[in-house]
Amino acid sequence: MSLMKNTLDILKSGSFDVAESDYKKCGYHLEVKLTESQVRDFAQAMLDCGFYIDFVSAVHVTPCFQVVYQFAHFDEACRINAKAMANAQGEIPTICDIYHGANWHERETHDFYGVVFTGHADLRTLLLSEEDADLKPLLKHADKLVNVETITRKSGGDAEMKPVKKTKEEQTAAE
Amino acid sequence: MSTMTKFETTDKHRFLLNMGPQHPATHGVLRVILEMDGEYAMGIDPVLGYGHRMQEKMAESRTWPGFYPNTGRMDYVGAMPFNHGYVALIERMAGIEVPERAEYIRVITSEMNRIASHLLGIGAYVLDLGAFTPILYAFDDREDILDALEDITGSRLTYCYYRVGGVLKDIDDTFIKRTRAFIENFRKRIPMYNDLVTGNVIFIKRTEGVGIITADMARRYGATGPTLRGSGIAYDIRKSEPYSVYSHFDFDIPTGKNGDSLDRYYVRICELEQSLRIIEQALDKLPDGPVLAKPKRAKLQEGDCSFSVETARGVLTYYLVGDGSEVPYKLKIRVPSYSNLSLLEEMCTGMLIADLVSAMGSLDLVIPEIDR
Amino acid sequence: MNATYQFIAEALFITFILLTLSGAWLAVKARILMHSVLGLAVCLLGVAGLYFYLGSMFLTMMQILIYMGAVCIVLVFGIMVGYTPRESAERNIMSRNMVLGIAASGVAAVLLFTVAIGRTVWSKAAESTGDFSIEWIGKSLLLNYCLAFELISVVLLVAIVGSIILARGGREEEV
Amino acid sequence: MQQIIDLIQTYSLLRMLIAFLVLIGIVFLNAIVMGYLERKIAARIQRRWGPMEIGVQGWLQMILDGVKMLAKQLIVPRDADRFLFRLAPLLCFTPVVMIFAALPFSKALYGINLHIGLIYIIAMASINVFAILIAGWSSNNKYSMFGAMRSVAQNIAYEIPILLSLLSVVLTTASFDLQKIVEAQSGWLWFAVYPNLFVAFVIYLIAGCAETNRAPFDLPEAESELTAGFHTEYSGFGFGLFAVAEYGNLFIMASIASIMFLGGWNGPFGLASGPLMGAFWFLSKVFVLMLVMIWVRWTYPRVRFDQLMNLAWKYLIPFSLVNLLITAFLVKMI
Repeated sequence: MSLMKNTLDILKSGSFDVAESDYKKCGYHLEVKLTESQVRDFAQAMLDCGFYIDFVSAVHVTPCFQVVYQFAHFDEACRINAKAMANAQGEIPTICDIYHGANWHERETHDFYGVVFTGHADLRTLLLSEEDADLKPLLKHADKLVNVETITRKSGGDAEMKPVKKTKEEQTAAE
Repeated sequence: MSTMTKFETTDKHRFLLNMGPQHPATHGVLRVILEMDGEYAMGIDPVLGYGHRMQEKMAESRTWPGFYPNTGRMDYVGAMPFNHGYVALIERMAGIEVPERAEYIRVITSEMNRIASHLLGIGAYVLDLGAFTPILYAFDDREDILDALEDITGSRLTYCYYRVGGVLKDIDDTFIKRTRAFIENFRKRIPMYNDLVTGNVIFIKRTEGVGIITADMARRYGATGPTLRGSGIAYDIRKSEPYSVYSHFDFDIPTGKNGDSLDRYYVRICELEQSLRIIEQALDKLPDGPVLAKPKRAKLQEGDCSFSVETARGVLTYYLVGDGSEVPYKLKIRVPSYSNLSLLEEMCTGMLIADLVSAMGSLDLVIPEIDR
Repeated sequence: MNATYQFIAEALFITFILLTLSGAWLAVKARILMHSVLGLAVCLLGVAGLYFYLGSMFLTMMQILIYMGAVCIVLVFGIMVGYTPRESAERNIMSRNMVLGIAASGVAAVLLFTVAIGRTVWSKAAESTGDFSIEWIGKSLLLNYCLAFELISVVLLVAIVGSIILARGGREEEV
Repeated sequence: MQQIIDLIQTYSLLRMLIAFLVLIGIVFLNAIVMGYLERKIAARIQRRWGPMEIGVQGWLQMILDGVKMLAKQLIVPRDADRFLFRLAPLLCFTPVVMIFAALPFSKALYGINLHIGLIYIIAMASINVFAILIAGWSSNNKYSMFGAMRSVAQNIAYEIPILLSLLSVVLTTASFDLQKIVEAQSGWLWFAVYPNLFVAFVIYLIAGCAETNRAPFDLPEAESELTAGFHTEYSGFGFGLFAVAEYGNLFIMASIASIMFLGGWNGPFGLASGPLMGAFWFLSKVFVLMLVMIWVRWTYPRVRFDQLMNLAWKYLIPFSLVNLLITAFLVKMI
């Protein structure tokens, strides 16, 4: 686990908000919380440590989009999950010139959510067709939209299954 | 899918060539816009989305068990690991223990599916290079696997066999006998593939040194699977983040040296043997017991969770965000071919179109998986 | 019966003449370069027919093999490489070149008629001195007419070298 | 003029017409037989059955396919050069029929005997390239254009070793007359048993494979790169004629090989070769050669274009030139 410790140190010295997390429960080893301005520095640090990019995506919450980056390493088991909040206009700096693979992921995120990756040279639609460019299919409906706190893992929260009482309303809602 | 291309050609020596969406070498509805200078592809712009179904939206609009069938319909060639990733993700999120026999069955079926997928990939690749015969030999072997899997899962291609807490149905003696017979038979066939294809002078001339991927490129683009291992990096989720019961088995990660098409092809051939080894060990050690934990309807807890599995084409990551209800708040599906294909531009710029076909085929793309 | 054969032979002759002339006309008048070359091919085919009419099967075949099978194809190839499919030559009917061309050919025609044709003493063709078999042609080319034969090959060599230089010039210009 | 009159007097117009129709029939028959054989053999190589439904072992399949093709429309793309687009298949097909006229099936069974039969065949075969070019260009499709251009480059390159290797036989027999060449091999001594001519034979076979655009040299129609090359846009009988002409060219290639190197209609071991037996021997040699080419096609991957050109210019042409010189030397010496 030397690699993980190493990375942890490097990230801490770079003044990133990084914490170890329970791999058994959430599937990644390190969790990083970024501010909008830190994204590019963080990506550069990741590349310097030899991580590869797994994906870039976004979650639609209030107040704005939470953009998720995941990195992993070829040599050892070390998966890093980073989250950054986009600014109020839904903008966040691109990392596609650092990690070229992020290009398509960012285009896809732009397709689905409308997150604008500033500095991205080519934000044409990728998966959606051109006439659907304004569709933004993954944006949540107002009554489903939740605050970012709701989807944040509670520290020490139990991982047990909560039994569900089947109520009529819920069933219809699910359908 | 963007109908506009990024190329604004003014050079009169260059012209645009539409490769696809109905082109034999793109294996489905992928379109690649090429800016050609004679037979050289000087600019490459893949256009995706012809088979786009918005799987992630579907995941957000139904309760989590409702998404089972969709998982098998992304990569229709190697659907089992896609099932596996999804059920394992829910299990991880909800903390469900899976009976050991079920895990063994998952490994057996996943590996068989991987062999089937590799066979198709190898066959189709050699077909891209103009040899028609090997794909039919590969289909011959693949048929045995599909028949065996059909008996226990009920489907031949888009499986929906795994359940949260285990598998749908226990395997029987017929299946075990069949699988063992297949292993014995298939061991004898692998040298035949090597004789027919790997040793062929024309094949080597067409693949050696074509489409080289360096470790640095793989890192920047997130290339995984045989595409990565051809470059000499022994990275396999089954070893590095062992899920299910993969840690119980003894197998190697074959790697290439140069990262060219030949290496990627040969890594797949070697992985056939490794998968056979895993299946053999799993059949030997197969424990008794139930195959499905008592099913419960469960709410997904708040917070995020990710799960990565090794599919036939590379790392598949499901990333799920729950908001405490039964419906996933967000499900991101990171598919391997997506990242592998994004390499194409850097890998193939300035290549002959024949080499482009060779390099693209060696990525072993499944387009519906990319489009999701 | 013999008259019928005579008629057929003459009809063939007329056909070949027509082929030659119409091919030549097409070669000059066609707006698309490709059609010009095809016209040239038709014209050359007509010439081959005339050789056939004159009784030399060998020359006929050589005409087809060399002029249609090689020269025309190289021309077509050059056009395909150099022009986009539908590009047609621009024409300016009364350009200066046209005027000059007409003037030059007029002068040439007048000279030809007054000087060359007018002064020639016409006499009956001499009896053929050989049997015109392939052996005879081959021997005369390599013995009696050796110099002419070799000079032709020098001309071809010059043509090849010239085309190579032209092709190289085109490439460098591009870079 | 006298030549034409002589020609008509010798053969008579009606006979010429009938012969021409028969030849067209033979070309189509050849395509049907070869198409069936190719599908059946390919199927056997690939562990499957091939056509089985129509007729015993599916032998009627190709005839029905032909009927289907006849019934289908030749779709002309909107921006194609309509006249040339329709002309190209005919231009591809006609030389094949004309060449068939000059092939000596046996001592007495041939369409027309020319004293320069070999030159005639080569000249006619060169028109084939022209047809492919026109087809590729007039389709107004980039893939077709690619196919056509590749085809030209390939044919120009491979015609040279073909001519050079055939020339060594011509040097040996001092004749372009196919009948005389066959007669020179009567009895045992087929030309392929002489070492120098055997080399020429091998070179001819390789180059012939490329000249007829067969795998592993089927670059003009490489389906994984160029969809279908020069005939991408053709449908119906336009496509059918191309297919028929392809098999016709294959037959011509194999028959020239058997005439020039394998003794044509001479039977092996000095066996009888009358008009009918001769045709039998000739056809069996031709079909054996064609089966070999089918076998190769379904075994090997396709080479890349620059490799193909390298093979021609760097290996086949020098080898055949040297071989020709050696042959010339030997002919002078002996």
